[in-house]
Amino acid sequence: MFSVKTILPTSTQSFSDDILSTHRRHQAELDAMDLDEDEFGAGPSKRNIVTPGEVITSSKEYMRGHGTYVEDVNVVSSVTGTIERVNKLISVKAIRSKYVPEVGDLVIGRIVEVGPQRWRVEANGRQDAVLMLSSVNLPGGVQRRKIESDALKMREFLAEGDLLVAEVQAFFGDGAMSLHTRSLKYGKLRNGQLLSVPPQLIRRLKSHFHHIPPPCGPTGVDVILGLNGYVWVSNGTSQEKREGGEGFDSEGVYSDKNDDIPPEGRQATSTITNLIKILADEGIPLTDTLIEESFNWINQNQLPLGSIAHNDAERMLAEIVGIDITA
Amino acid sequence: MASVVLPGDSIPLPSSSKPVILGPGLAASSSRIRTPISDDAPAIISTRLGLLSSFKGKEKSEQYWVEGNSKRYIPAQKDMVLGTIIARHAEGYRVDLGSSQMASLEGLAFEGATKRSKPNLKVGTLVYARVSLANRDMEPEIECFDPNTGKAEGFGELKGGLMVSCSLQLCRHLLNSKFPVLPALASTIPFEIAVGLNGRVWLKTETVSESIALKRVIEGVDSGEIKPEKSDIDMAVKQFLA
Amino acid sequence: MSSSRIEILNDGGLRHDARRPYELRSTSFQLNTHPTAEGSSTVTQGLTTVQVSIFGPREPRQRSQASHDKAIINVEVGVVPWAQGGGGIKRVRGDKRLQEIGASIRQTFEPVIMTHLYPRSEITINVQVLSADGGILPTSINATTLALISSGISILDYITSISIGLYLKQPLLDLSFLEEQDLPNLIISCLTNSNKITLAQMETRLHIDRFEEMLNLGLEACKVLKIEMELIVKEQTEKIVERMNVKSIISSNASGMNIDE
Amino acid sequence: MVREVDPPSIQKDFLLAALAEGKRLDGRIPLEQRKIEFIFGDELGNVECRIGKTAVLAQVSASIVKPRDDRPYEGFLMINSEIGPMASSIYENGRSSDSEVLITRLLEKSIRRTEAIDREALCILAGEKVWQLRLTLHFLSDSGNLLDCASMASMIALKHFRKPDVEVIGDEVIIHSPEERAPVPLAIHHTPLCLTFAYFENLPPILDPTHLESTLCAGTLTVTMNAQREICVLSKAGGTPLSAEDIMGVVRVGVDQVREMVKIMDQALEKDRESRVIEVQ
Repeated sequence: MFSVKTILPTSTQSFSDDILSTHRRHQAELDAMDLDEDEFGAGPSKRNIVTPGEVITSSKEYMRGHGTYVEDVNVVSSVTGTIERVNKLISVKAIRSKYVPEVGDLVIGRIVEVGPQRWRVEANGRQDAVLMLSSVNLPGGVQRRKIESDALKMREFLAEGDLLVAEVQAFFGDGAMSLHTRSLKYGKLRNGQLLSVPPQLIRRLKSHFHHIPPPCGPTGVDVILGLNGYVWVSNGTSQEKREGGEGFDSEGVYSDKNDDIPPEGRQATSTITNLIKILADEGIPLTDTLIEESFNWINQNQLPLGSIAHNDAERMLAEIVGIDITA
Repeated sequence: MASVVLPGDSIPLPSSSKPVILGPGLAASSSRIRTPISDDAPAIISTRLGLLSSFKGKEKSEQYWVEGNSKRYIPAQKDMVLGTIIARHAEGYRVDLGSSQMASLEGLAFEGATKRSKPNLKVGTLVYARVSLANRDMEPEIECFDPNTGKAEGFGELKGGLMVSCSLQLCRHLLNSKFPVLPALASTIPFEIAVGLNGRVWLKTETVSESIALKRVIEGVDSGEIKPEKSDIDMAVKQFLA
Repeated sequence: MSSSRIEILNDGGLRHDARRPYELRSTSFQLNTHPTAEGSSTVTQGLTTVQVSIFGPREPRQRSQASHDKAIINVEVGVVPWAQGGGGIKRVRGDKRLQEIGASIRQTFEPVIMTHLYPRSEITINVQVLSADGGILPTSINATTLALISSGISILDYITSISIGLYLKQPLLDLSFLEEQDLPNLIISCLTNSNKITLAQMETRLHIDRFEEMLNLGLEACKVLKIEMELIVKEQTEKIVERMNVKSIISSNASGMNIDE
Repeated sequence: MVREVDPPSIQKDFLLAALAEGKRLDGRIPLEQRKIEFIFGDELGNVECRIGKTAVLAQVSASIVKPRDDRPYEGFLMINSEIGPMASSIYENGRSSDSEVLITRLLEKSIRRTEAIDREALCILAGEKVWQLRLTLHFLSDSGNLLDCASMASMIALKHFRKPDVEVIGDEVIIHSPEERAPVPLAIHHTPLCLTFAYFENLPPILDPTHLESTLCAGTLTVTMNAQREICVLSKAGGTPLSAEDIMGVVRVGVDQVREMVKIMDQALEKDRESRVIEVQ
């Protein structure tokens, strides 16, 4: 019979003494980090972190928000995250969870199924979102009236597997999202690649369409930060073309053909993608300024475009973001 | 002429000139051997075990059917049924009647329902309804109001109370005023009742023990342990209530 | 039963792996060990290692299964062929045992996950046993709790689980495979706040009077496991939260500062 | 597996109201079992057990096989319990549903793992010939609590079964037919019987739940015990969390209930033995 030796390098100390004393020692440690009741929203370092089942406060004077539930008289946390207090409302913001949609959010999704008068879209939500035929622009300009044959030609507009950027218009009874693409900046995506990051890393900003100017690739690189954690990095196009100005070909809005992209453009796109991946893996919130700054850092240090070596990444993170990931 | 017939028995029809309406349980025999009685008219055979019953309709037409006993309900028009709502759609509900197919109930098929003010029933609600459409090839449809009066007439959601399942035959008997069971029960326990022809009975009383007693009497009569006479029923009720 | 081939408890009061009766095996709890799953964790207790990854709540594969008012939970349990070490007794007999473990895990977590918050969706829990040295079910339950926490799915409380054996009159905690084979073995899992038991499974004969003592001891051990797990979760969460707020550091001192290595 | 339609919500409201008053829909009090009935087949070891409308037929048969080389003295006991659509439409022939796996595993644990049958007594010639018992369970109708019914049917069938008398001379084995020598009963150490309790939100537990009660309950607990105050198997998989005290309370109830059931079984066996002539001239 093999004998058991604790060879595993365990990240927690092994219990050497018997259970009762173990219990006592933990009790001492617990008292040390005891959180006194009314100190919420403390400084960034000791921000109030709660785990499921932990009593936050009594529910008499506070209203309960999401991430919590009421058990007889106390408000108890049901997720791990930081306590958010807005005068009388207590809620717990989970550090990582599925995308929680709100009306007006910009999301990127993939068509899963073509249904009667509607498409089902996978948008990293709790359920598939729905894109009604009535809430999309049709080729040949905005004002065209929907005609019967449109319902039959739906697959020509958007087929299974197509990627699109859209906005959350409303919710169904059970929380499923209803999307719309009734503006020229929304619609089918092409000429780029998709990246999935935890939704919490993307803040709600004025605009989620960013253009990184030319030193990065011949025509720059476009980045769309979807609030549902899907990020689209594509070859840069001119400002007006994106906003539907001249040069916007309203017929080709649903074309599936990628334009031909020069190698430098592809390299710039992949550099930006790798940068975003590094930032996301380290849990750093993504903003356009941060991405642009990291690209400029790569440029200043004349590092090769495309994939980024690990030590370069460490140096970059230390200099730009000020965190040390070597530990 | 109530005689017990077995599936496949040929049914002697009086060859009177009056039109004869065949009810459930009877069918034209497809076998090629000619029955002795009437060479030209195809012989009528029974497709079910049960009592051959007939009914002289007002317009002097005769109706024949076989009164069988089964638990699986086959929807028929104008039947009063008890259904459980199993799903909600934009325009209505899907209701389980215990038959082979789920029935559909229009959102507007309620008394005084309009586009805006529709009753908002949750999944799992029990409804008392009338079969408005039923045929072999289509999903049955039910409605919760009486079409000629437009009133609810007791149809719609049933709140509280208890539902008991029993055979279709017993439900038909319960609805027949000459059947002694319900009057006997009413003499001892005040109760509200809704009998569905799909083998389901809803009943409601003040106290829990009375409902349980009613349920056990109905199930006893259904299984034959309690004979449907006033004396036996009164004795059973006293025993169950004790 | 044939005489036990190894000494369960030697006269010094130590077990065959040099632990005292009430001592738990060394544990290592790690969160987010799966790159793409919403929530994942790897838990090692002694030589038993289980990795759990959670996908969901998401669109159910067959919409016929979906329930209109709550999420449905699917649990798949898999054991890698080399989990039990080369040769030796084939630890897991066919898939019936795995199906039973899967069903136990599903039923244990159904009342704890707040499924009413995710109607018409599906939560898939994949349990993969990487190495098995006894206590597969308890370790899987601990790993599933951590994976749920890391996935941000709302749950009522931690569920921790432990196995308790009995050698003559002496209860033993956190059994290894050899002890599990020879001793009566009770597995319990409980909600640590309310001290309530959500799962209790026992396979071999045991007198009633001993049973109560083992039950209470198990509850005590579950509390200790919870404290240990909570330390890890809070540690990791602090790191993540700190990273989340790093942007504020940039905007506050945008001037080029040099941070030495 | 055709998913059974859930009962209307008023059923649950009524059931909870009744339980709050300590009453159940079939007039029983919470900790009362349904009527138990045994029907003995003409062959020894063939018994049908009925609890209320739930019915399970158990059949025991024996054959002689070669033992396993690492266990030369031990006979075998195989339990075959497949639930078919005969019991209820929710069970399918091919794929076994979760509840079926639970029942099969619990039976396996309570009869085989607890060594209810002395397997060394099944040895005829060490290393050569041992008895292999095959216990087959046919689930005839499920109106709630198949497990308790199956476990009782199994134990009474094993007690009712007689295997032919066997004589060993040197390494030659003679099997005596029932006419020559009276067949021999099995060596049974103890009688493990399953008891299933159903729980509802903060209400006292109920024993032997009917089909409606088990669909609407918030959790079940099954404890297998024998008359010697020993717990053989305990299985509480999920459902409402219970305190240690709740579980102990249920276990204490189980002790007396099992003694009661063992008495009923022995009386039935006794009655059947009188009506059956086994002795040989």
